[in-house]
Amino acid sequence: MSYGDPELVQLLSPEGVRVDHPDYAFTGDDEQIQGFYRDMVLTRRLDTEATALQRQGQLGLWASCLGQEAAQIGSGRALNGQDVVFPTYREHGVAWCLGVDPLQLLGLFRGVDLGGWDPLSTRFHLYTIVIGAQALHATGYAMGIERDGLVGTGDAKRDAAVIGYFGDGATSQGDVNEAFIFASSYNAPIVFFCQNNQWAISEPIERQSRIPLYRRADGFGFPGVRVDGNDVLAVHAVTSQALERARSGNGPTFIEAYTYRMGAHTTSDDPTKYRLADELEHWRLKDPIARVRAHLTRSGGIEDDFFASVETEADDLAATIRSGCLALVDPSMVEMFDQVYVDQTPHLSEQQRWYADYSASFESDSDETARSAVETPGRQG
Amino acid sequence: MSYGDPELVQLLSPEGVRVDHPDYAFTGDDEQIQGFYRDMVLTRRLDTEATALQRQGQLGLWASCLGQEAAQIGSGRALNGQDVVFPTYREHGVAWCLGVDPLQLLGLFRGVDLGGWDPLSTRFHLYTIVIGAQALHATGYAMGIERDGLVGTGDAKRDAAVIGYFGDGATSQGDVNEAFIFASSYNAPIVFFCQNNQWAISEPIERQSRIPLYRRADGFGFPGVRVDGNDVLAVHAVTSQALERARSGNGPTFIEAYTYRMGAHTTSDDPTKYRLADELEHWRLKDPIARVRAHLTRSGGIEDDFFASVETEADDLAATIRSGCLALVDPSMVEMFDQVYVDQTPHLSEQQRWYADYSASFESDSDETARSAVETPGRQG
Amino acid sequence: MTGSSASNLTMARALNAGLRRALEADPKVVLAGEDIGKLGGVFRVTEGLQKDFGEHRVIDSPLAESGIIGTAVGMALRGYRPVCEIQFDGFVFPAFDQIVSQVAKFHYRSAGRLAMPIVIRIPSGGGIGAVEHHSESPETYFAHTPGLKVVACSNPVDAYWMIQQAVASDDPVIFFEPKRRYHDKAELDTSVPPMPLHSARVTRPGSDLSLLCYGPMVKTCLDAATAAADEGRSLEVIDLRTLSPIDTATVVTSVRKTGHAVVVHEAPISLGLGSELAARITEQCFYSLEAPVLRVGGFDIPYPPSRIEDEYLPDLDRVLDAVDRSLAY
Amino acid sequence: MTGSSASNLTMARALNAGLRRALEADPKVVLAGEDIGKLGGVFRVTEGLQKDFGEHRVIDSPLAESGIIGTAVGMALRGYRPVCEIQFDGFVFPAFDQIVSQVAKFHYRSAGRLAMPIVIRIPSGGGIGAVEHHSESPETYFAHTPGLKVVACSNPVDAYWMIQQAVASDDPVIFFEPKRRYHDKAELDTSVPPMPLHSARVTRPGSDLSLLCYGPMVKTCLDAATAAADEGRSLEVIDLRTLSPIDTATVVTSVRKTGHAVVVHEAPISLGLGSELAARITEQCFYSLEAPVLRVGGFDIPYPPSRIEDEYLPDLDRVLDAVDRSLAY
Ligand SMILES: Cc1ncc(C[n+]2csc(CCOP(=O)(O)OP(=O)(O)O)c2C)c(N)n1
Ligand SMILES: Cc1ncc(C[n+]2csc(CCOP(=O)(O)OP(=O)(O)O)c2C)c(N)n1
Ligand SMILES: [Mg+2]
Ligand SMILES: [Mg+2]
Repeated sequence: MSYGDPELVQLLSPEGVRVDHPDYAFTGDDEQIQGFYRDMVLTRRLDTEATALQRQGQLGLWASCLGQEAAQIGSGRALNGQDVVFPTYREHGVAWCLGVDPLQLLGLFRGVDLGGWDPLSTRFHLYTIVIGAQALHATGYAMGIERDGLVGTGDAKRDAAVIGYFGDGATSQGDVNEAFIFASSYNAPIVFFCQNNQWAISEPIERQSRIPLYRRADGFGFPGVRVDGNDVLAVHAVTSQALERARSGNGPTFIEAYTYRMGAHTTSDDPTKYRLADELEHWRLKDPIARVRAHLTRSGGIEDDFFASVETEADDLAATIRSGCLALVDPSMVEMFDQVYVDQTPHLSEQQRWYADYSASFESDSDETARSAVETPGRQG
Repeated sequence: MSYGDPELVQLLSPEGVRVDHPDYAFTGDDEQIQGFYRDMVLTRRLDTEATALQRQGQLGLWASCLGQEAAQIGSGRALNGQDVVFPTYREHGVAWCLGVDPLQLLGLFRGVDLGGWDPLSTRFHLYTIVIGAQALHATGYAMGIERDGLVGTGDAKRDAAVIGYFGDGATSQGDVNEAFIFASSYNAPIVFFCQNNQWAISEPIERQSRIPLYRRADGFGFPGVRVDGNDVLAVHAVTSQALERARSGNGPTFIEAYTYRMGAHTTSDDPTKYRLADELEHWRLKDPIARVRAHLTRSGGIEDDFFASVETEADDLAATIRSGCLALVDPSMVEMFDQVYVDQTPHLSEQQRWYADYSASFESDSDETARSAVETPGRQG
Repeated sequence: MTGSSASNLTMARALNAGLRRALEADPKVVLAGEDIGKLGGVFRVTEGLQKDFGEHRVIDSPLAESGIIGTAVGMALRGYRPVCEIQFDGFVFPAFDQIVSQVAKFHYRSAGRLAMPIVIRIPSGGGIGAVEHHSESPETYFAHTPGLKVVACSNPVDAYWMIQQAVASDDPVIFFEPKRRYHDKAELDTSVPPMPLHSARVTRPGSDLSLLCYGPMVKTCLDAATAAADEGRSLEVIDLRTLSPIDTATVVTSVRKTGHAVVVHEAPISLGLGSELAARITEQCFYSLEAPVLRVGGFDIPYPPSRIEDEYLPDLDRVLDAVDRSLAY
Repeated sequence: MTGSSASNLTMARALNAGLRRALEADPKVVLAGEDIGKLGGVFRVTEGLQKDFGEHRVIDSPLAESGIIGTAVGMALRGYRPVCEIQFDGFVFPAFDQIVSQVAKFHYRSAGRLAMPIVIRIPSGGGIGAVEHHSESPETYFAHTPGLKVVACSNPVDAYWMIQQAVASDDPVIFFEPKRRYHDKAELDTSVPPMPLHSARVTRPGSDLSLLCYGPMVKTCLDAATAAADEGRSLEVIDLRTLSPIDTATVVTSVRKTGHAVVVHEAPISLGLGSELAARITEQCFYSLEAPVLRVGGFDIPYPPSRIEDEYLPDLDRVLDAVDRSLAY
């Protein structure tokens, strides 16, 4: 699917030129576009910094969103104050839009917790690693909104929608297809936002679908649209319209954001095994940040130091992330027992007590130190 | 969706009048139509008889195919000598076409086995009760055919395809949708044959899809077609074409046979709880057998005693089924232990020995009869 | 259903009444499942509830178990308390991923921020002459999964209360209903307060041996105890009621007293609940045990064709055989 | 890889070599899974196999585990012998229905007519600092399911042979690979014939106590036995290797000799393999046991964040603590 494809909604060309589309328009002003630019730059810096921290052994893993910033910021900034997000593990840019502390994203990948932010106050739900599972959660949540009577009231401060993110690979999972069915059957206020970054680890999109993904929605009876996922204006316009459709009671929309995973799948992956450098080069020309910068530069009207100030902000963010990551506190094993149930069970209390006593015995009694310390030094730390 | 719908392929009207269709034609002769008639009448008799046997307590359950005879015979008779069938639990007419002994179908519902026929020699695989599971088996089998090089050879004696049956309700299962994805991704030689009988137990088709089901296939990149499922000629024509497409290497087709479940879901069900008698009346006018009979009568050229001879055959079949059912032999519990693994485990052999000894103790020792015989008379028999 | 009115109810009706109470008590309670609306469920447990509480609260679902549980997770996150029906035991497996990786873990993953007040009702077990996949006893799969609670009712009175307690639980509860006991009747006096959900009950006191059971096997074990009494043996029958957490204290007290224990369930013996009970009992009653804990269960083979299910399932004779063996040690 | 050539291999390479042999030996063997082709699997166990055997035999699948297993069932029915890779333990659950209701039951349902020669490879267990769902030990779910066979390798030599034996098995085999041992090395001498697949091995003989373990815990237990030897205690370490069927005879012989048993696994304790072993050992060694069978396992909580996984997982100290407790009885 090449650019210039009539099937692809685009409002800002790779060269930074605004183009028209019969059905979609970006109605914001340049200030908003500057905001998108800032969001994307900061997201990218967060991502770069996290990747570096993983290399330094400070994170167990990192899933980079490099190249997908426009898809994430364009959609994240289309959400209103009642909308709710169900992400995969890669939506760092969307998390950013919802005000999730980047350090909390790092916490998960460092292994100090399984998701440290508050999904209720941020309206950004936990990262979901089991591919596709969150599509059903998002749908159920949207069914709840509808049951709450918060769809189609006409009051913009009340109507709400859900956006559920997933990748191209995820579209093959039963759960995602069942989510389409439930959403369609109950006409749930939901936007399915698929970032087609062309790859599911090493598997190309062709393994999952032999037709453009956005057409999957046809089969389930709701609209599908393909948007240039590297065009923040188009993504914003398309997502805004889909969310509005959902909020006003017209049901689900499927958005395929056509983009590219510029990095490895995660820091554990080695994409040179399965894809060609050419492809990367090709997509580098479509960089989502460069095109906005080109547009802003060309259109003028921005403060002189705008780009520089965003750079400074990014440097500060990077510094905060670096120091903050190292300061993240390991959880307490003893306390984990308290988080399994709302109502603790006697059985777990007993295991907890046993473990507390057992581990205390190593600390209190200097004679009886861990025997493993002798055998496998360093593993206890 | 009413009849006369341009989306619906029909070649024989409910009144028994042959009609043309731009894309499909029935190319057989009246002899073949007489064969279909006979198949449908015998299938219906088998079905009626089984239902009666269930009422008499001879079967634990029966899933009637009443009203779906054309969908089953039309498709079953389109199969060639290499094609293979993966059914649900309701394809008694297809089983008939593949030469499965009706008594073996009854065996399953009586509870003497879990499928007594040989799926290899009949090319009719076991009934599958877990909704949708067999769609993946069918797809995998088709992938195997393709790996065997038996697709697109041009040799009609070698090329093969698979037909996988399921209901309208099943289209909501993840497995069925995953089957679409695998079949499409590997271009497997398969026909997905969905009998949309309007109901999944008490749930109307609208709960599963808000658009005509055949359009589901669009989203997965292969053709979908809706055929009048009560028109045996149209079903035969559409299925033949889809099978030929599969065999010649052009991949999957989805067929929605638009029909109606004239009976209860199973003998355990009470459809008066959830559907109106009107609906049944409406569909009775579209009876698949009546319309073929009308056509044959009108077109003439059949032997005088044709209808009578089919009736006689049906009576004979019914008698065979009645006596055969009562003669079905209960399985041996001791032998069940041998059928769990190809290579028996010591653990199971031991359980088997224990059970053999234990149960023998009741038979051999007249003093020590089962204590339960006193407590719960009759349950041991 | 208020005050001290007593009535004679089948288990199916008792569950229906309990669900009705739960729907009345909290507008956030919703039911979801296949055929639970107009039809009232294939066992009629939800009969009349959609009519009275509407389609928004008693939801007929598309035919997809993972979808039922996965959307229930989402509804729970929105503040609802979904009660999902799985039509038959054998059909819970398509939803297994959502149950073990999502329902069971959400509270923990969110460091305690989010709750998952979901009930998953599963008619289970055999004995009704059904076809394949309709007679399974999958409790081990859930009881082995941290984060879930698992209970099984054995009689109408418990059914009435336990379903309400399960709905009120802020933790997810897998709720097993012994389908072959749906039509058993009992007198329900709602003025008698229920036991806590996660407690076992000494249903019949005895001194010679502890018979541990739950769900459909409670009746079987009570019958066995009656028969044994004729032979001069005093069996203590414990209805476990809660399979996760297990009420180990009640079990241990009994076995310390009797010195003999037999566990009875329909599920396959290997890694059935009996294995965990045997392990725990042996750990905690080592010096009291006069015989190893014996297990009576389904054999380690898939459920057989229904004509011989009575041979597969533990019955009074198999229970008494194990009792004999234990006491002969 | 023929004759008596010996080489020093990691477990990942040994599995790769074993799979290669299996592909060479039988043209009906096919591999299927996510990323197993060009990438060679996320652990590189299938590296180079697609290049050498082609896309028709080493199949990169769409991202759908139920689809992978469900289509493997169909291919098996067509005469193939599929070897499926599940990328990580936590991702086997979407395929659970196909595994327990189809793979496990086909032979039985068909009254023995059809075979299901499928291997399902699952890299499992923790200890590699991974994120959620990447460190599970789901063996109970499978070992409780009649119709499946379940094995776990613990070292490269076993891995090499066991995978070939599993592929040659006409019964379905769930094949657990301890992912944190993928890089452990050992000398493989292919002239030394392997043990049968379904036998346990006395890896280290001893007289005071039987340590029962499998997969990743074998190394831990061997280390514990070494440490215990310094304290004058002789522990017999048994690598179970086969979890279903369990090689009860080897276990019972050992415990009758030592009178003490400790079972060690990463999976949660409740209804872990330890419960079944404890139950069986107590049944069969009642008069030899000097202490109850003790269990060391993961706690009954979901797997914790990786920074504290070492506290969750059984280690040498936890094993020795249980050994102390057992011997103190
Ligand atoms: C059920 C399940 N199976 C397998 C995996 C392993 N896995 C993690 S990410 C991934 C690829 C996902 O691809 P896609 O949906 O395109 O998302 P992307 O990573 O490209 O953003 C796989 C196979 C998983 N996390 N969950
Ligand atoms: C996984 C699963 N869930 C639920 C059931 C119970 N059940 C049996 S048939 C049926 C309805 C099937 O409807 P449909 O697919 O339309 O086929 P039909 O019975 O109408 O031929 C249901 C829900 C089942 N067998 N399997
Ligand atoms: Mg992707
Ligand atoms: Mg139907």
